[in-house]
Amino acid sequence: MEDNVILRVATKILTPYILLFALYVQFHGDYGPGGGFQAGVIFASGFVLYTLIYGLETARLVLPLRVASLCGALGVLIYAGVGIATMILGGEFLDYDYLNSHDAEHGQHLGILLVELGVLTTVFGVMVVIFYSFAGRREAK
Amino acid sequence: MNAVGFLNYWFVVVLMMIGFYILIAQGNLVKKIIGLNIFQTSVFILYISMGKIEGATAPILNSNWSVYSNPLPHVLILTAIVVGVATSALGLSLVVRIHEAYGSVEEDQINEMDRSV
Amino acid sequence: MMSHLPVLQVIVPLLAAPLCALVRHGRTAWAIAVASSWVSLWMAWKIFQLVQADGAISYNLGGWPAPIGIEYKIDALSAFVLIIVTLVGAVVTPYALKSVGREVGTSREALFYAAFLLCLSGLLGIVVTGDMFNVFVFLEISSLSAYALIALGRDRRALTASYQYLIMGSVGATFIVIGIGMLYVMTGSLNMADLAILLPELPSNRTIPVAFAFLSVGVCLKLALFPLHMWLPNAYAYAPSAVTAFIASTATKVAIYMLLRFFFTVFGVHFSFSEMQLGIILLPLSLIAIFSMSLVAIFQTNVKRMLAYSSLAQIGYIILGISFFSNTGLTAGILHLFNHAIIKGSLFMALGCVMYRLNSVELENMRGLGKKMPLTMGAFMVGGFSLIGVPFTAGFVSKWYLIQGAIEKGLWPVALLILMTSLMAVVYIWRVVESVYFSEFDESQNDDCTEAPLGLLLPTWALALLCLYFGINATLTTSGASLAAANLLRIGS
Amino acid sequence: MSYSQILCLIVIIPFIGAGLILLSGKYPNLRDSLGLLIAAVLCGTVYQLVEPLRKGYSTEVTLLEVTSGITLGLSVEPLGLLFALVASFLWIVTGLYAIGYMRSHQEENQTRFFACFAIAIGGTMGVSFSSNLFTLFAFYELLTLCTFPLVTHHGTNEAKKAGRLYLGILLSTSIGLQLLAIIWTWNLAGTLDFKENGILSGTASNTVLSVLIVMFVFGVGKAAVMPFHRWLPAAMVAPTPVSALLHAVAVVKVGVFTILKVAIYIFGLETLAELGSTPWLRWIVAATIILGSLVAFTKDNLKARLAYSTISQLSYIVLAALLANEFAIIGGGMHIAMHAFGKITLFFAAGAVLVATHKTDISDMRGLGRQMPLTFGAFLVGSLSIIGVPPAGGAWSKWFLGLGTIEAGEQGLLAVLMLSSLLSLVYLLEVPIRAFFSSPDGGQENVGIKEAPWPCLLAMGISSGMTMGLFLFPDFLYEMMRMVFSP
Repeated sequence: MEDNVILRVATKILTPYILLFALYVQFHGDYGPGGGFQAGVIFASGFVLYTLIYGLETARLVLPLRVASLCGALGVLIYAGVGIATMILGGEFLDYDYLNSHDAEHGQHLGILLVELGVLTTVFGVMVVIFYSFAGRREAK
Repeated sequence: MNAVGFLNYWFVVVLMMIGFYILIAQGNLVKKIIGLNIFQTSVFILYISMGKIEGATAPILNSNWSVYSNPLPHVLILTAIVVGVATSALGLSLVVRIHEAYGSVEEDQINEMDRSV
Repeated sequence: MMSHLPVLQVIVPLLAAPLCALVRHGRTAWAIAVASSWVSLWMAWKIFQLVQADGAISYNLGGWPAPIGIEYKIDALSAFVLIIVTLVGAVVTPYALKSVGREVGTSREALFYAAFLLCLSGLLGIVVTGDMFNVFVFLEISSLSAYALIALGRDRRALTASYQYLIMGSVGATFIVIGIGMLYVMTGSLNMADLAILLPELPSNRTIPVAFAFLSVGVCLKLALFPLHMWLPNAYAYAPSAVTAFIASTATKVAIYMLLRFFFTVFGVHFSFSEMQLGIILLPLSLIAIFSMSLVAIFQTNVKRMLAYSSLAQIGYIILGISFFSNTGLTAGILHLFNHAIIKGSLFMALGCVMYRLNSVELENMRGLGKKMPLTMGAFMVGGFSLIGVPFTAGFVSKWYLIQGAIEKGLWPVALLILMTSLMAVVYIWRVVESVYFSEFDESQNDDCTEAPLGLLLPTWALALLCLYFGINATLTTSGASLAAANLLRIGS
Repeated sequence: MSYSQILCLIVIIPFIGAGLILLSGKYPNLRDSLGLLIAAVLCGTVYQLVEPLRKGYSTEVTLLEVTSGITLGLSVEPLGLLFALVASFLWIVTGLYAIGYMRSHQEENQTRFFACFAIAIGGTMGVSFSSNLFTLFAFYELLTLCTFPLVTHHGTNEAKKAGRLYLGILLSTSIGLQLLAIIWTWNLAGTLDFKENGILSGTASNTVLSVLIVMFVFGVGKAAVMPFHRWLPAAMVAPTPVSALLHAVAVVKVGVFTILKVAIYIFGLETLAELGSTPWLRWIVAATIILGSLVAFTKDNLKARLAYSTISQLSYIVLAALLANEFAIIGGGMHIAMHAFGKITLFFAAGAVLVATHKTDISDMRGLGRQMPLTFGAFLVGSLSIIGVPPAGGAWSKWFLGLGTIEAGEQGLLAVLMLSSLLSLVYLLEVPIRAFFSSPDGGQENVGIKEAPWPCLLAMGISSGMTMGLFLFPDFLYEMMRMVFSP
C-alpha cells in the first residue's frame, strides 16, 4: 500500500490525532470514561495504522521492537513502583492517599494517573509487540 | 418473570453454546481459537448486562441523575477482555509455531503425524 | 515491613519479572529470579509463622476496607500452600540455570525467567487473595505464562500440548468467571468472607447451584481431575524439565487450593457436601482417577509421561482425602499437597538431570544408568519410594492419614483400594528400578555419559532430602495441615 | 555405655558394615575379613543385652517421632533377643560360608552382594528389637527391598522373573493386608506399641478382631502361609548363602516372628484364643504344613525341596502363635532357633554339593556321600533336627509344640504335626541315603569330586555342631522363652 498516495497522506495526518486522542482518553480516565487500557490500545492502533501503510521496516525505525517490549516491561514497573512508593510513604499497597502529604485527594488523582500511565505503557507495548511479531513472521520465514 | 425478561441471558446462552460447539467440533486450530473467543465474549455480555439498571445512566457523576448503572462489572470485564486478548494472542502464536513445525493446522493431521513418529 | 508481607509476596516476583525482561541477559535474569524466589520463600516462611502464631492475616489493598476493596487474606491453609509454591520455586530457579540453558537456548533465557516469575506471582496471588475476581485474574496470569513456558519444550509436541492446555485451561477459567459472575449477581459481593456470610442467607434459588456447578467444573479442569485431565500428560511430558518440575508441583496444587477455598470457605461445608453432595461426586471420580491413571502409568515407555500419569493418580489421592470432608481426610489431602509437591519436584528434576546428559527420558535409553549417574538416580529412587509410600518417606505419612480417614468413615473398600494402587505405584517405579539398576548400560549410544553437574544435582537432592526429612519428622507438615483442615471445617460449619 | 545405646548400636552396626563393605569393595580380602569382623562384633553386642534382660531391666529407646503417636522405637524383650541372637550368630557362620562359596563360584558383584546382605541383617535386627508395629513394618519392608538384589543376583531373565514374583507377593501382602491391619489396629487401639497382654482386647467386637488376625496372618507374607508361599521357592534362584541365611533364617523368621509378636503383644494370648476365626486359621495353617511337606516330596531339585520344607516348618511356628498358650509359644520360639540351625545346615550342605559338583538335583547325587562324607553327614544332622528326633535340637521345640496342641485341646493338630514329621523323615532322609548307600548312575564313579572349600566345611561343622549342642543344652532357649511369660 506504500504507493497509494491518499492512504499515505491520510495516515500522516491521522496518526498524530490518534495518538493525541489516546492521551486524551488516558488523562480523562480518572474522572470520565477512559483509562489506561483503552488509551494503550488506541495509542498502539496509531502505530498499527502507520505500519500497515508504511511497512514494517519503516515502522521499526520509528519504534524499534526493543523499545516496544521495553515499554511492556516498564509499564508493570511503573504500576508496581507506585504501589511500593505508597508503602514506603506509610500506607498500604496502592493507597494513593499517601502520595501527597498535604491533600489526600490530590494523592488519589496523582496515584490513579500514574497507575493508568503504567497500564497505558504496558498495553501499548504489548500490543505493538504482538502486532510486530505476527506481521514479521512472514519475513522471518 | 417471562422469557423475554431474560433476553440478555438467552443471548448469552446461545452465544456460549455456539462458541463451545466450535471449540469442540472444529478440528482447525485457528477456528478453535475463534470459538474460544465467542465463548468468552458471551461471558463479557453476561457481566456487562447484569450491571445495567433500568432507567439508570452511565456511571458518571451528573447532577441531573440519581440512578447509575453498576460500573463494577464493566471494570471486571475490562480485565477479562484483556485476558481474552492475551489468550488469543498466545493461542494464535502457538498456532503459527505449530504450522511451522507440522505444516498443518488441522488437528487430525497433526495427531496423525504424532502417532506415526 | 512485616505488615506488608501479604502483598509483597505477590509483588516481589511480579516486579522481578519485568526486570528480567528488561535486562535481557540470561545470567542476570537468572540471578534476579533466584533472588526473588528466595525472598518469596523467606516471606512465605515468615507468614507461615505469623499465621501459626496469631491466626489469619488480612491486608487491604489501597487502604480500602474489605467488602469494597480487594482484600488479601492469609489463613492457615493459604500459608501452607504459600510454602509449597515458594519452596518449589526457590529450588527450581537455581536448577533452571543449567537445565534451561540446555533445553531452551540462551537467547530466550531472560524471557523464560520473566515468564517463570510471572507464573510464580500468579500462583502466589491466587493463594493470597480473598477476592473472587482477583482469583480469576491471577489464575490467568499464571496460566498464560504456564502455556508459554510449556511451549518452550524442544519437542514439537510441546506446542500442541501447550495449545491443548491453553484451550482447556481457558475454558476452565471462563467457567470460573461465569460462576463468579453468578455469585456476584446474587449477592453483590466478590469478597470471599463476605460471600460466606451472604450466601447462606439467600432464599433457596437455582442460580447458586448453577454457579456452584460452573465453579466445580472450572476448578476440576484446572486441577486435572479425571475425566477432565486430558491436557495434562502431554503438557508435563514435553515441557522443559525445569518447567515440568515447577508446574507439576505447584499449578495443580494451587488449583486444589482454589477448590478448597471455594467449597469450604465460600460455599461452606454444609452447602457443598450436604446440599450439593459434592462428596458423592468427588469420591468415585477420584477413585477412578487413582486406579485408571496408575494403570495407564504402568504402560508408559517415556518416564516423564509415566510420572505425569502418576501425578493424575496422586491428584486423585488428594481429592479423595477432601471428599471425606472430615478432619483426618482433609488433613491427609492438604498434607499430600505438600508431600506430592516435593516428591514430584524431586522426581522431575532428577529426570531433568537425565535429560541433560542423555537427551532422552525413554525408559529404554535409561538402562544401566544407575552406574553412570548414581547420584541422580539415587534422588530419583528417593522420590520414587516416597511416591510408593515406603515408611520414612514423605509419601508414607500422607497415605497413613488418608487410610486413617477412609477407615474413620468406614470406607473399607476405599482403604483397600488405596493400598492396592500403592502397589501399582510399586510396579511402575520398579520398572524404572529394574531398567536403571539391573540392566547393562548401552555404551554405543552415549559413551561420555557421566553424573549430572552440581548445579542440577544440588537442587534435586535438596527436594529428595526433604522427602526423607518429612518422612522422618512430619511434625511440621502434619501440624500445619491439620490446623488448615480444622480452620476450613470451622469456617464452613 | 548404657543399654539403650547398645540397643541403638545393634541396629546401626550392620548399616555401618554395609558402608565399610562398599568402601573396601576393591580389596576382596579386606572386604571379607571386615564383613566377618562386623558380624562377630554384632553378635557380641547382641549378647551384651542378655544379662540386663535376665536381671529384669527394661531397655527402651525412642529414636524419633514421625508424627504424633507414630514413633520409631526399639526395645528389648526375650523373644526378640532370642531371634536377634540366632540371626546375628548365624550371620558369622554364613559369612564364613559365603566367602568360600562366592569365591569358588567366581560370582560377580560380590561387593553389592555382601553390602545388601549386611543391610538385610540390619533390617532383621530392627524387626527383632522393634518396640511397636510401625517400626516393625518399616524394617520389614526394608528387608524386602534390600533382598531383591540378592535374589536377582545372577541377573538372568529367570532370576529377574523370580525377583518380580518375590517382590510382588511380599509387597502386595504387606502393603495390601498388613499395612491395612496396622492402620486398623491404630484406629482401634490408638497405639501401636507392643504391650503385655496386647492392646486390642476389648477395643472391638470378636468379629472385627477375627478379621484383623486373618489380615495379619496372611498379610505377613514372609511367613509363607499358603496361598502366599510362592515367593519362597522362587527366591531359591539366589546364591546359596542367601537361601541359607535369608530364606531359611532371617527373612522367613522375620515373618513368623512378626506373627508371634502380634499374637502375644498386640492381641494378647487370651483374646486371641477366644477369637472366632482362630480355630479356622489353625487348620488353614495345618493344611500348609501338610501340603508343604507333600510338595517337597515332588521336588527333585534339592533347594526347591528344602524351600517347601521351610514353608511347612514355618507354619509350625504360625500354628504355635495361633494355639495361643504358653507351651505352644515356648515351642514356637524355640523352633525359630532350632529350625534355623537345622535348615541352615541343610542349605550349607546343598550349596557345598553345588560348589563341588555343580549338581542341583537329588537324583544326580547317588553315591556322592563317599566323596563328600562331611557334607552329607552335616545334611543328616540337619535332617534329624527338622524331623524332630534326637540327637538334634528340633526334638525339643516339637515336644513343646505338641504339648501346646494338647493344651489347646486340638488333638487333631497333634496328629498333623506327627504326620508332617513322618513326611519330612522320608523326603529329607532320602538325600543322605542316596548319597551314602547307592551308586552313581551307570556304575560310573564320581571321579575328581572333592569336598567343598574349607570355609564352607567349617561353617557346616559349626552349624551342625550347634544343632546337636542345642539338643543337649536347650536350657538357655527355654529360659529365654519362659521370660516372655514371667518377666
